Amino acid sequence: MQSSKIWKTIRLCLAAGLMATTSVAAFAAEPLKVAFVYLGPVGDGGWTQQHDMARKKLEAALGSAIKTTYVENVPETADSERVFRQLAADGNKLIFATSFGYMESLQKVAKLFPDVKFEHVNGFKTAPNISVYEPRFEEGFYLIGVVAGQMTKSNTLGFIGSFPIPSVMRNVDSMTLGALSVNPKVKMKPIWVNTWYDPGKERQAADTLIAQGADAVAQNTDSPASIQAAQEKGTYAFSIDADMSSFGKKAQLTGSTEDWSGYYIAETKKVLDGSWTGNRHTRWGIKEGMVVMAPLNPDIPPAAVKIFEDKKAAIVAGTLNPFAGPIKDSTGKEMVAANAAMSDATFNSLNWYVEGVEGSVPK
Amino acid sequence: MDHSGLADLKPRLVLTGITKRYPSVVANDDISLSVRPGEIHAVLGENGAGKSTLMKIIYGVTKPDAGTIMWNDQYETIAAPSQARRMGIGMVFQHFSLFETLTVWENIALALDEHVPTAQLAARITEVSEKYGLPIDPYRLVHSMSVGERQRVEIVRCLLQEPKLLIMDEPTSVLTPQAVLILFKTLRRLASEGCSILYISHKLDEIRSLCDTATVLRGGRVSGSAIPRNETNESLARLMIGGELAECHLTPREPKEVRLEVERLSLPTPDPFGTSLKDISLTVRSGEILGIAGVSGNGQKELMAALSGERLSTGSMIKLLGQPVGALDPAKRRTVGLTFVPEERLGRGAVPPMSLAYNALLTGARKGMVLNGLIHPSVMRTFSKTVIERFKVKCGGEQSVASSLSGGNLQKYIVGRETMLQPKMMIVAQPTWGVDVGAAQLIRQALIDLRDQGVALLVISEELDELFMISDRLCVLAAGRLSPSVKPAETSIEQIGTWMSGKFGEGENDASTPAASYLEAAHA
Amino acid sequence: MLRLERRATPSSTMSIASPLLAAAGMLVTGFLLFSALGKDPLEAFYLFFIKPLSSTYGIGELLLKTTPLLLCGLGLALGFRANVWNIGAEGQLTMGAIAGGGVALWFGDSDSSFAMPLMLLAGILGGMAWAAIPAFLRTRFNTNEILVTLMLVYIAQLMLSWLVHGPWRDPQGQNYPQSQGFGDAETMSVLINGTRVTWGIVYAVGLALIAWVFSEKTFAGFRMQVAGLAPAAAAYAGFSEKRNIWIALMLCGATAGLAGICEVAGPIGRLQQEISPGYGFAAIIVAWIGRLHPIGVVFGALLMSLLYLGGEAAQMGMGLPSAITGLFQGLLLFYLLAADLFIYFRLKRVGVVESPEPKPAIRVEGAV
Amino acid sequence: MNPLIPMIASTVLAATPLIYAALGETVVERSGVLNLGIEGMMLIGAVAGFAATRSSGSDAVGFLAAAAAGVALSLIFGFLTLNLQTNQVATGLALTLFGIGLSAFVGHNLAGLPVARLAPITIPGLTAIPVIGDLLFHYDIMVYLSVALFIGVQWFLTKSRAGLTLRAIGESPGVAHAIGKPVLTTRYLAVMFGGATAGIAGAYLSLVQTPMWVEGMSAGKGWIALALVVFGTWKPARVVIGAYLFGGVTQFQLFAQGFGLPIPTEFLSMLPYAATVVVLVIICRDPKTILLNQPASLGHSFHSAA
Repeated sequence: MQSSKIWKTIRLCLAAGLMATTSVAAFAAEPLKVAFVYLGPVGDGGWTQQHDMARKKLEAALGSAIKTTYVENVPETADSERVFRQLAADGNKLIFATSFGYMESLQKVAKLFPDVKFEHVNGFKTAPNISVYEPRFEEGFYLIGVVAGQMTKSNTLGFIGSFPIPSVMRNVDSMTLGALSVNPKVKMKPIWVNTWYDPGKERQAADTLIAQGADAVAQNTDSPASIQAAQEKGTYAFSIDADMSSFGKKAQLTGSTEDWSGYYIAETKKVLDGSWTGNRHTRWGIKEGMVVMAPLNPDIPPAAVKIFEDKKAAIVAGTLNPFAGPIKDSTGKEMVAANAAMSDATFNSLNWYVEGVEGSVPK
Repeated sequence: MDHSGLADLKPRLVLTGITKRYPSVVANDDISLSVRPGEIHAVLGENGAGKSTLMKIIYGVTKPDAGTIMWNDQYETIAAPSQARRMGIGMVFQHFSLFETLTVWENIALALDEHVPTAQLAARITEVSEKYGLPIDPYRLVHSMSVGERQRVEIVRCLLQEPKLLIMDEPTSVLTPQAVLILFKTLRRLASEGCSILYISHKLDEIRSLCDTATVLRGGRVSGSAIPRNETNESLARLMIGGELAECHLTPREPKEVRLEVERLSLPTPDPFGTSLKDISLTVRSGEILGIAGVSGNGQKELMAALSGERLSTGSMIKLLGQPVGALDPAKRRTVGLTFVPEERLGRGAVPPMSLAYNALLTGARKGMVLNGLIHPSVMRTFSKTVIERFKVKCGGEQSVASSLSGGNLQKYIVGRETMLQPKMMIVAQPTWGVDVGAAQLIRQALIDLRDQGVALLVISEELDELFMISDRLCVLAAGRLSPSVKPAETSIEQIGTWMSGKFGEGENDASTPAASYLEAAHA
Repeated sequence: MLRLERRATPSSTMSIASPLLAAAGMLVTGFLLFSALGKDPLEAFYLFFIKPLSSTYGIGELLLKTTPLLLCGLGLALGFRANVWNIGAEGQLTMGAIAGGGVALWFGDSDSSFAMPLMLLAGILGGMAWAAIPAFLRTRFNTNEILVTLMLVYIAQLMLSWLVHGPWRDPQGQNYPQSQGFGDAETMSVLINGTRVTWGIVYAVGLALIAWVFSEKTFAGFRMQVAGLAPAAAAYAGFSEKRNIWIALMLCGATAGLAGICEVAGPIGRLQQEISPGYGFAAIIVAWIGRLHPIGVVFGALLMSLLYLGGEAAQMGMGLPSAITGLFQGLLLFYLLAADLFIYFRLKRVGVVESPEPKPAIRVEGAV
Repeated sequence: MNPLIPMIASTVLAATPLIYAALGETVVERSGVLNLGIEGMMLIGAVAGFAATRSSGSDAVGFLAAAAAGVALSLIFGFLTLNLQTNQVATGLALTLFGIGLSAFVGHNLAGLPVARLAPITIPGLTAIPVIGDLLFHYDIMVYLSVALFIGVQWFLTKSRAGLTLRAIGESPGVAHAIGKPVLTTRYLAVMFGGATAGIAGAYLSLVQTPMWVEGMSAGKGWIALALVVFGTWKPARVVIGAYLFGGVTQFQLFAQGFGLPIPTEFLSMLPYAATVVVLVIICRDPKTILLNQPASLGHSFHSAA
């Protein structure tokens, strides 16, 4: 066909042009180009901001050896594939994809650019040039539960969930388990807002939970709205992703935040010295410094702080696993036997509430 | 009444060299006139002569491109109606300037430049309206009032401001002949109190009966001035149209079979401001013209919609060529043999931004302009060209857009289009509204020609003269009810007037006074 | 002083020139904006308008993004011509994706050759079904379609969210909110090797041609246009208003639904929470830039698509905020609306009329 | 604490921005102009109010800036539709799309920053009354001002002379022009008023409800406000009632979840939108309701020949 001929010609010309530019690039001592793809804006005060802070730390740590780029507001639609591709074509050799929903596009682009290394957060599909990394959020939420369980007066905790997916379900459950470990009377009320980031909705959900008696509310959504709500109502809240105490000094008891810089620096160094490999699944927690507890509120009594610190030390030492049995689900059925740990399969597809959580999981 | 003293008084209003141009037309070209206190001054001219534009300039609605206005010996720039009102100029518009969803007092309050408390205003409205024999209830909603009552509101609104000059723009088109007499009485009383009146009309009888002086406009220019009482209709008409007033004549014919039969049609209106049709019966036969008289707003639109199919009815209340058509939409009724010309030309009878050729397609699709769902442009254009030629439509060819045509030419095109669709039955609403005399004449003749070819015609019109001229039979639509029909020769303006106020069914009136002498008698 | 004067006949020169005028206005504004931000405007323009087109892949991406914009834009343009203000193409797109995606999931990994035609059909029907709701409510209950179509966007998106979180969640997907990936037979084949552009663009361009024939050459298209330009004339001619509303909404439902299934069966390859970055809304601008004319819409869709890609390129290349794309699109529409004025009006110089009298009697004011 | 009280309190909070936006649009539509750009003006108001309050520390400055920003945007709409007589529906849509883009652009560096929430005012003696104090006297000043706005708009439309003129213009601009009413000026003022209230409504989101600036944070509330005007058949009192009902529906879905109703959350989230559709159907079902209440010239351009 005529049109295919034209395409061929165009492709040939372009290929020639590309060859010319890449061959020049190959001989120059170029810094390693590292790209970051963000779901939200860099100033979201939470998830994306933490990644971008780590990116800046990475630049500071490795200096002229690398050059970083970021693209913000990349939707999880067909558009993400083009962004990855464009970044790869632009000569980025290491690309961090910081949202779960990029998984499929990464799979496709990674095949086309075998010499580019991809790092994907929270995903479960790897490849020879894709590795996956994930924080042990459940450790942070378990400790949040420990604080919440001791500080609640109404014995009612709240949780604002984004979507009832396993990685979020783990947080509701581990927080509940943490709270129960110090206060067997607590009940947990979750509300699902079907969004990762909608301060208006999160705020309304927080107000609702507080109105229903929850005086310590944690969240798995990204905005500080619930901390603002708690600050005004005189109840407690916990930050996520970043330290949000500027939104509510009295209200924020602690929080589960991430520091990605350690991982980013380590992985980038591996690429630089050639030791980077794909097909890895890295889970880092408090011990490795990827999960960092936000500063404790000075209003927490010393006795409670002591229990918190002990549990934290046990987690770091590996003697405390939030999901150690026995665990019953909210209907009372035993899901993890005593003295056993939760299986990987259950852990990876967790979709039930532990005992102590009210209501049923939205289907 | 004796107005001989008028000549001694200083003019109240003097216009000199007023000119107003619009993109396609010069509406007023170097017009001058003067009006004295207490004078009833006619501004006479056919449709499109520039009367309304001139009045709007005096009232401050429109700004002239050139010319001066002198009021009580002072040059004035009338920038806005509020200024005109402050100067003492009041205006009653042809198409009322009333807000239907508001009450009478609200409407009047809007036109007042100072704030008057509601109760006080209502009292003044009642007082003034009774003084001049125009009773109205200040708390009524305007949309619940008849057209005649609405005109009273307009007049009372002006009178409340004690005007020195009252402009009346075609005031009688909305009145029954009897109501016209009452209006004239009111106007004469006002004039006797020293108020000047500018009376705009194209009705020669009225002007001869009411006015002291007349300025005649033609094509935007002053074509002459006269003392109407000293003139005849013919002499005034020569000034107005520059020729003889042509008459149409019906040759007597025996109507043949029934084409349209309406039996006891009752139809409530969905429009909260509309008129419901009540128990309407009529028949129209091949080769006859049935005229339906009546003041607009008495159910004309609703009757038109019911007959055309724009509003559907149930049962067999409407039969076209013997076939019940109540449930058929306009397109289907057309295939039975009906065509119709609506009163609203731009926007209903024609699509304003479309070319004349496409406007032929609007109703002429079945004349070979559409084949297998595809438009056949050449057929459409040929059809359109033929209409333009046969009906002498002045335009830039079939590709010119409908909105670029003058009212008269567009009406010729629409009537021509509907005629060329070879109807068995044709309904025409207000065939010559706002149409110049030449076009009106052509259109009336076209309707008569159709009748002579055996088509049945139903003509709804406000113009009594026109209906008397072209109807085989005549009836009146009043408040949604239809009077019995009579032959024009066997009735009188009085009887039709009585009917127009809704009084029919009681004793037949056999007095037959010709239209002109009716007003003459009133004047005497 | 200048004043507006209505033209006797609309200017056909201006109706072609006005989109160009609008684009020029947008460029000038962009130039000022980039300069104000301290960025080199020429580099920004290069990144915005040239770079995305400088590779086969880039052109493929342009066409890929043009597909849903063009499909939705076509449907909207036909509706807007007929005075039917459907602004919920996004919802119809989502429903098309749900219906077509549902069929794909039903086929699973089957390599049946019926799969793709049935998916496309289901997508079209899904969009039509969603558009039928406002059509029914408007014709039966007189309910404003602007608000209803918009509300249905939110409902459709929540419906999709529920499906991928619940019933249609991939059993092997560790409970993540997405469906199974579609099989090979359930994925549209790529049109140009090395790109992602699918047969969807061919359907879209083909539909644009059909839409052009429909709106310009058929009596049905004429009827819809009359209804848009002069509703009373349509009633007078006996063109049913209800039929017109139904046709307008069904056409848009069909094209938007097709856009939805082309998106999920094309570059996405599965159902997931988010499938469109607002194509249905951007298509409103597309329809307008295209002068509500099917062929114009093709160019409108290409331009809008380029603005998206350009915005991305400018972000990657110069660190310009991504919001600039939305800003440009809004500006373009404003400029276009303003430029359209000159189709119907012309500017005329008006001088002050000299009065023969020593005291100026009438002063003519400028444009009111 | 009675669980109803916080529910009512959050209903009031959810309804307040809708009241501002919808009352403004009521005035705009009563003048015969249909401005579909509320969503865009709200977003601009939200970002302007947020930025101004952050830099000045004063909520009053924030709300004034939001009103000014809303007016500025409405002037673009006014110029296009009133002077250039563009299609009002299309221009309104353009305004919304433009507002979304512009606010995101302007607010790019403001996302995620904190601002002190506008505090509820305490009225000595009244706020402390149990139940009634919590129910009626525990809101921020903007809630009370929204009530004042309602009274003002109600008085303006039904009692004032200027309001009569505005209604008359909405009914028939041609007639109003003929008797010398300033059609263009009145409509401009109405459009600007609508812009100001939409701006304030937006600032209420970013300074009170959330309080934070987030791209696209109005999330369809501008469209809901438009629906409320129809729901209220262009009458301020009914518009306000509609806003509270709607606020109640949005709160109900969260409370229902908190009580553990076994309905998928997506379906509860659909409630407000589905309710809007149902309400519109009920109101519009009888065409006479619309014909009698809708300003006759709504959405039509007016061009005086002079």
